Amino acid sequence: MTYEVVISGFGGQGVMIIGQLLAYAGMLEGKKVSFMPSYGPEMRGGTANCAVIISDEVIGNPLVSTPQVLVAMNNPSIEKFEPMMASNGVVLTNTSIVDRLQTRADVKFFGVAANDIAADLKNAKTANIVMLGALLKIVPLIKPESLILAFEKKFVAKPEVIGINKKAFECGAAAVK
Amino acid sequence: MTYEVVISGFGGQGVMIIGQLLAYAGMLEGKKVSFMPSYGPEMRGGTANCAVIISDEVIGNPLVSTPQVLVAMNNPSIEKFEPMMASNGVVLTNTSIVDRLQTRADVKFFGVAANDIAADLKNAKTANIVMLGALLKIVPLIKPESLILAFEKKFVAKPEVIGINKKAFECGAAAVK
Amino acid sequence: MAEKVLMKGNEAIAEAAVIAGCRHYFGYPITPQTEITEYMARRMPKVNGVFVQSESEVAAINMVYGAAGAGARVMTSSSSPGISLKQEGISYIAAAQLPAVIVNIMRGGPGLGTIQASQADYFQATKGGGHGDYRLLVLAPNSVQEMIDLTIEAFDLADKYRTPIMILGDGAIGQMMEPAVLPEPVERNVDKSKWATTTRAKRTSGGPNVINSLFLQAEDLEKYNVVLQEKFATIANNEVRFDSYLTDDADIVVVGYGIMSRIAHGAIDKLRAKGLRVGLLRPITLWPFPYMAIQNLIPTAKKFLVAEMSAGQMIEDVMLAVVNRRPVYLCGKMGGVIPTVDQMIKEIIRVSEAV
Amino acid sequence: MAEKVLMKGNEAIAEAAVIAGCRHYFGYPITPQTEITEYMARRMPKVNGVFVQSESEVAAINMVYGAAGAGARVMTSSSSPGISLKQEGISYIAAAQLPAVIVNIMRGGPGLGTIQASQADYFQATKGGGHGDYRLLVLAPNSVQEMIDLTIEAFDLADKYRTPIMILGDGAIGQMMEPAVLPEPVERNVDKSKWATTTRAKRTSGGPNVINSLFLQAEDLEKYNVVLQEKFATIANNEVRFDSYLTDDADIVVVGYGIMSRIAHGAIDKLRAKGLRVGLLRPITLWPFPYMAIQNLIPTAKKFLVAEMSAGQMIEDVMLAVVNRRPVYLCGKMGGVIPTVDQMIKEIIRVSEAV
Amino acid sequence: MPKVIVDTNRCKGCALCVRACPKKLMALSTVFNAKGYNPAECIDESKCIGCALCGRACPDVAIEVYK
Amino acid sequence: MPKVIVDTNRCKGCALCVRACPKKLMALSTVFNAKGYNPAECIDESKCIGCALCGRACPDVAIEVYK
Amino acid sequence: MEKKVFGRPSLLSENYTHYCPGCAHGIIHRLVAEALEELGVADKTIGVSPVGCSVLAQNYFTCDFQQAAHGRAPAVATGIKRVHPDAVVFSYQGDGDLASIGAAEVVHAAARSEKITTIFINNTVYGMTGGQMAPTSLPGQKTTTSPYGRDVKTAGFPIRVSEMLATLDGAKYIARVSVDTPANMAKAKEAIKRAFKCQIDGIGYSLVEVLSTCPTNWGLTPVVSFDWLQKNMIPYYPLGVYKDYEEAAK
Amino acid sequence: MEKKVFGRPSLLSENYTHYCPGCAHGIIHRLVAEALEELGVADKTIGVSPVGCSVLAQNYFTCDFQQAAHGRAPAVATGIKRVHPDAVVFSYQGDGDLASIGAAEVVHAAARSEKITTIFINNTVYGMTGGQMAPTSLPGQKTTTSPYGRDVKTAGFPIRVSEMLATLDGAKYIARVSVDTPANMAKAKEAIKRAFKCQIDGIGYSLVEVLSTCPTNWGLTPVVSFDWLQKNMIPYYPLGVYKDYEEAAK
Ligand SMILES: Cc1ncc(C[n+]2csc(CCOP(=O)(O)OP(=O)(O)O)c2C)c(N)n1
Ligand SMILES: Cc1ncc(C[n+]2csc(CCOP(=O)(O)OP(=O)(O)O)c2C)c(N)n1
Ligand code: SF4
Ligand code: SF4
Ligand code: SF4
Ligand code: SF4
Ligand code: SF4
Ligand code: SF4
Ligand SMILES: [Mg+2]
Ligand SMILES: [Mg+2]
Repeated sequence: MTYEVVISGFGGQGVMIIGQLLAYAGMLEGKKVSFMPSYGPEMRGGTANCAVIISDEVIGNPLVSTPQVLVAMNNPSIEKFEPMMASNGVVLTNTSIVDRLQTRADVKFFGVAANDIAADLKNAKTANIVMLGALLKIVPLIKPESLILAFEKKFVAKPEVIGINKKAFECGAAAVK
Repeated sequence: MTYEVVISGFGGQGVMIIGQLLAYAGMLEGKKVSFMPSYGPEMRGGTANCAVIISDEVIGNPLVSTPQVLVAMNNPSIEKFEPMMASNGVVLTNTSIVDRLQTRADVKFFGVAANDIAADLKNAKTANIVMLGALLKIVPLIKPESLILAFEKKFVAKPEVIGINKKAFECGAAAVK
Repeated sequence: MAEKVLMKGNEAIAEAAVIAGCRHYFGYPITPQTEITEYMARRMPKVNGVFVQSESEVAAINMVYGAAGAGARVMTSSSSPGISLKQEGISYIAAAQLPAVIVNIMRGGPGLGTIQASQADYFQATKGGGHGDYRLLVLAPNSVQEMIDLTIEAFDLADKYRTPIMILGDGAIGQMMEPAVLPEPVERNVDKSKWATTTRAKRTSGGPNVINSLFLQAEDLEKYNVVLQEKFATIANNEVRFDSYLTDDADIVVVGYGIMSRIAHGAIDKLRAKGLRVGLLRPITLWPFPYMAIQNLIPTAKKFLVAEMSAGQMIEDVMLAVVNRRPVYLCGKMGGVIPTVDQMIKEIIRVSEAV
Repeated sequence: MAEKVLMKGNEAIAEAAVIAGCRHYFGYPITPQTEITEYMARRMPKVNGVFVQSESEVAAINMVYGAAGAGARVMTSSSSPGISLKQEGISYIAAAQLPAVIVNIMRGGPGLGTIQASQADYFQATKGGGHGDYRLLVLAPNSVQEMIDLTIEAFDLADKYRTPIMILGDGAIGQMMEPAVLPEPVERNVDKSKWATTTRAKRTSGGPNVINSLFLQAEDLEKYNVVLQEKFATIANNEVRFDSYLTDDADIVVVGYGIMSRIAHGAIDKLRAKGLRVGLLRPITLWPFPYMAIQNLIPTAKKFLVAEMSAGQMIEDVMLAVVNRRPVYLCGKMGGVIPTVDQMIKEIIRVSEAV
Repeated sequence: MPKVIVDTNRCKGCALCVRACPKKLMALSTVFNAKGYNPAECIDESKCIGCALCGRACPDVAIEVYK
Repeated sequence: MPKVIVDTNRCKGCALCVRACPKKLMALSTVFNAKGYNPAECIDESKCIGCALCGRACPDVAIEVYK
Repeated sequence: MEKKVFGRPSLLSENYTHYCPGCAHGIIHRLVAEALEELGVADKTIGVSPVGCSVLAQNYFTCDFQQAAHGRAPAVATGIKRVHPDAVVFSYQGDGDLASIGAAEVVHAAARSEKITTIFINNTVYGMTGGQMAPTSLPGQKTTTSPYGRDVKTAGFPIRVSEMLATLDGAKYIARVSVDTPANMAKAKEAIKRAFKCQIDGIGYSLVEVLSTCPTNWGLTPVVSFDWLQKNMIPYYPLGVYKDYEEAAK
Repeated sequence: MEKKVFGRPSLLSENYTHYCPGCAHGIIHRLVAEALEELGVADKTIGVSPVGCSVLAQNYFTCDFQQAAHGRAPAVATGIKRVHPDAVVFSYQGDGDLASIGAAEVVHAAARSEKITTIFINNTVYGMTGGQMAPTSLPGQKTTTSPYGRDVKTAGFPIRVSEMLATLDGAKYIARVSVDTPANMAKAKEAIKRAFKCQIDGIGYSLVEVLSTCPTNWGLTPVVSFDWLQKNMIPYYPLGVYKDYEEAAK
């Protein structure tokens, strides 16, 4: 099984971090993983995106041209990546910001009001982690436990962050059915 | 027939000029000719030399590694080129300056006191032309007329020089039997 | 065994250099390799190393010349246009027989081009982008792990042969993160005091230690070139590296390096599942090129497909090996475009159907 | 017909450029090509032309980029180390499709090397010393006359294809004088106002005329590269030039260019006199290389001998043509040493006797 | 009454015009433009003196001022 | 009496020592050395003051001065 | 009313720029365009863009343009000017481009007194590649390649380009300006005009150094960036005219 | 008697130089050797030779040496010094090497305040390649690439390297000296010593510009060459200390 995921948003929304967490968790789970950031002049426009592949097989091209999964943190992300999606793909949008409507019938859309949930948690910065929680609920890319482990390893120096993130992660998961 | 000639001396002795005149005259006579100067750091040491080839055939390498003819305007020239001479080659030295003795038995040595003759002509700068006159008397590289023609063409803008050079040329020729 | 870490290819190269004992880095930013420079800026001060952001790629390669001549393990890195600027310096380093590691994380060209991944500097790296007769030993990693392993090896090879080594990566491997294991720091203690400029007090040779590539007499330079060529011949004999994947029974052998070899690997797995006998020959050293390994496949292979992100450069070396005994096809991508596995599958099928 | 003059190869190139209508020269002194620079310094002011001694070879090639982009016939010249420094600029010029003439009068390398004649920059010139996929059309004169003729042609080819042309000579032909005929000045009046930067007032195109090689999207650069490659394919089809001498019945075909072809010519004449059937295939364009011409000789030739003043560079192209159907030998000289006709004869005899 | 026209598609919401206006009339709106920025607007043209300092401050030259 | 020793093989006959000597004691000889130069010599050591200005002027550091 | 008192100069194209929000490159583009139009030479201008964030400047002007290799814009401009001596040729360069890799080219264009004009954007950082140290980065300034702050002991001192070039006889007009306030913007435009006039009158080389911002890589908002410029840059890089020429006799 | 009052310093090797008769390169070599010996650092010195007539300097010293690519000696010296911070590292460069092709490298070595010393030989011409114009050639000076005399309108103005580098904060000692008279030679040696001391004390970059001769390419005798230097060069290139440092506290 191979999952090809694109995560996209404005610079500053923590898009790269959740991509790396996903790849890291996949690695901890023993999967083959790759993480590929967009780089260069795209930065200027203020958008950021990354491609994450989680697979049981050797990963060839770390770029993703036909995402099965898209995490869209803003409108331009939908604009750019929806047309590229694989049939039967899954799009998860941040409905706190994204108001664009689905245009492709062969793609499943999910939404979670990540910024609102994060605001409720009194931690606006965790909107990206909320998305992650929702994502893993919808698509079993990896086991949620692996992601919790990833938190623990990644933020070993800042234990307070681990708790906040776990909470956001769970709220995200709870926000989708 | 192919003649491979090396002309060598201190910088300022007019070595390059007589090499070029020789090649030019050869060209006027319809021969294949090439002229190849030494260049680069050798300048620093104060010596200058050039290789002239006059031939009826296409000229391959314009460098001369085994000269048949050597015109040596100073001692270091003999030192450097005598060992490289072809058997039965001809060396013409400027006896006004060169006092080194012949070391190879299979090479013919000729001498002309070019500086003295030039001084007699009240034109110290023509010592090189004196050598040229002597050379063509010894080795029939080209016809003397061709060289006179070369003077005329080369110095067309300075007719006074032509006369002086012709004179020096003839004195050079007269100085060897 | 050490734990797996998730690392960017560029950072892996940088950390591997530190592990290999490199304490001198000179470089200039350029996408998509800037992470190497930035990593060294952070890391070198922590290990008492030297990081200098040079004023240009030209300055960087000449600082490398100075530091290598002074006896250090030293590295520089850049990407395509910056590597072009280093050509004079590389020729000097090869000529003066200095050990140094030069990284090129290739981007799309020619000219300013794009910052996306490419493999169009193959000729420059393997045939000599600089003047005169010299060769770079060119290592082409295809994973983050190999970036680490080959970087460490590059320093050893540089010292072994007193010659510059190039690590030729592409923007994709440079930018991607994947799991890898970092080995323990190596201790080599190569004594260079016999030839490196270490001062009169410290040198262990008789005369002055002089780093030089000037010869006034062509004959002297010719003799020196003979020595260089003998060294290159030894390297060509000893250091060929390659990897084969399912080539034994392959009708079609894909030849590809770097990121292209991975895409080919993915394609081959899918095609094998469909029953197509396809294999992969992956050169790890681009110079010396594994001519022999390819020649050995001629009896069993029916066709060769060279997969490279260029208009066709390595294909010349493959053709030199195959010498017309089998058809050789090109799957080329230019300008920074990376093919997908599916595109590669299509290419392979096209080749399999060609008559 | 115009009179014969006795001219130095370097000066012949310079005067030929003036004859071809070149009025812009940018260069930096380096032996053994400095006479070109010095000649232009004297000559350009007399023909209302522009001579700039640039601060470096890097600056020179970028001035060429500017002047070519502005619509001028423009030339620069240098020798091996200086040409290495121009590699980034050359890649830019090729990428931006600018017509320009670049002269390399090769000297012994690698590194600082010597100032004597060499042919060890063949790879750099023909395979691309700069980054990315591009090719230089490389012309290799072997006489002062050809330096004149090919220089004039170089300017026409540059304009025809909007691409940089390299004249690849060696120090021997650059320094030697021999008889040659200078043709009348040519008038070409190529209209470049459609694409060259000529100002809003003078351009004849719609939009701004922009000289550029940057593409943000890899896909755009790929499309652009396809256009470039089509142009190079056209050049490869149309512009192969070579010369044959007694190859029809030759058992041994010597392949050599520049000064080496002359030495071979001399050797062949002497060997023919002795009854040995030797011929010469002389590439005049090194890229595009005359593969076909060599292939056409395979039926009659028994052996090939590549004669080049390098450790063996052009030999790869000859081998690509011969594809193992005949043995290919090398007569190589390195570091600035030029073989004598007698040495060449010995090499040919050695090859004729080899089994 | 002067008129301040902001090309909302060109505007990147950098607020430099806000900083520049001597009358504090420029503000970022709360709507998003196509690129996701909140474009600037003149909140009270009746107080505007037409000095064009907002325009001069704008890196995107997205403002036209009429008087 | 000071002593001025010219290494005649090293000397290139440039005459800079001649220019430098405050006592005008240095001169080029008429003999040629191996490289064809006329080496310098001190023509009258008895007048020499051992100031070594000749030595300092020599680009080839071909002069030793003893006092 | 209805008289346009401010709008886009016609030398600026209609294209949207790729610059980050609030980046001063855009202000400087406008000043250059206005200066050239006011001098009446827009129709005979040719620009040269650098490698740096302004690498796409050709998209934002309607005059002809050449995109130069990193640091080589003065050489490219020299080539153009020598072909079109009547044209007004300018290079537009960042501090990495001009003061680092292109130091030799700018020094020599100035020494040769090329009749070109350079607009030099000093934002103390490499913008395009993501915020590395520039030769103009201030002592102690944190950048991605001086992560612990620029240490003058190992990374040396900032180069004051205007002061350095003013020592050259061939440099005929050299000024440093800023675009942080309306008053300074007006002065900047005057300086740019005077620099172009130096070229148009055939006097020689001219350069205007413009202190600029890089909100993205400084990690500051555009508004705060200008405060930073005022507080940190202007004291280190004093504004003023470093070299001036006499008006050519009429 | 029998006390040697003058002779060859031991840092100079016994090799004969390839320099032309009367070329001042030889004098400057001696001054450098003496300065280093007198400072007691001959044993820890590493030199870097340029491309130019002094390309063979390594043959004339007994310390270790690296031969650098044309113009890149300051970068090579940087590489060496960063490996051997305790060594005394100097580059020896001509005006073509340093002021033309190597302009960026010297400016940046100075800006970075590398603890190295540059001995800069200004002879207004490219000696090695046969007398082409240098960035330091005087207005009107005839060279093989300015055959009608350097025309400042097309070839620009000479670069005064010392003045230019003195504008850099990283340049800690900059002086221009001459070797035309015994008095000036003594001053030259003092300047060279002070420059090395600047390095030894860890203060920063130092450079001594030495006005020198090229009898061969000037077409003058060695003796007349010094007159030419005095008459033409010194007025254009005033002697003196352009930048000095305070003695490090003991
Ligand atoms: C030869 C070469 N080296 C490096 C680069 C990478 N590069 C692109 S832009 C840049 C720096 C730009 O900084 P600056 O000139 O200050 O312009 P800014 O972006 O700040 O306006 C660098 C190093 C390149 N494209 N080419
Ligand atoms: C890259 C490169 N360009 C050009 C040259 C040729 N070259 C050798 S020395 C030299 C100039 C030397 O002049 P200068 O630095 O003034 O030293 P001088 O000989 O006068 O002491 C040049 C241009 C070279 N060797 N390498
Ligand atoms: S024109 Fe002046 S007053 Fe009006 S909004 Fe703009 S800055 Fe404010
Ligand atoms: S200055 Fe321009 S871009 Fe910035 S907010 Fe105002 S109108 Fe928008
Ligand atoms: S030591 Fe002084 S006095 Fe004696 S010869 Fe030399 S310069 Fe003249
Ligand atoms: S200065 Fe030296 S080289 Fe010159 S003449 Fe005197 S001793 Fe000889
Ligand atoms: S990175 Fe900096 S200089 Fe570049 S566009 Fe953004 S703010 Fe401007
Ligand atoms: S050419 Fe000039 S600088 Fe070079 S050694 Fe001769 S005199 Fe000295
Ligand atoms: Mg900048
Ligand atoms: Mg010089």
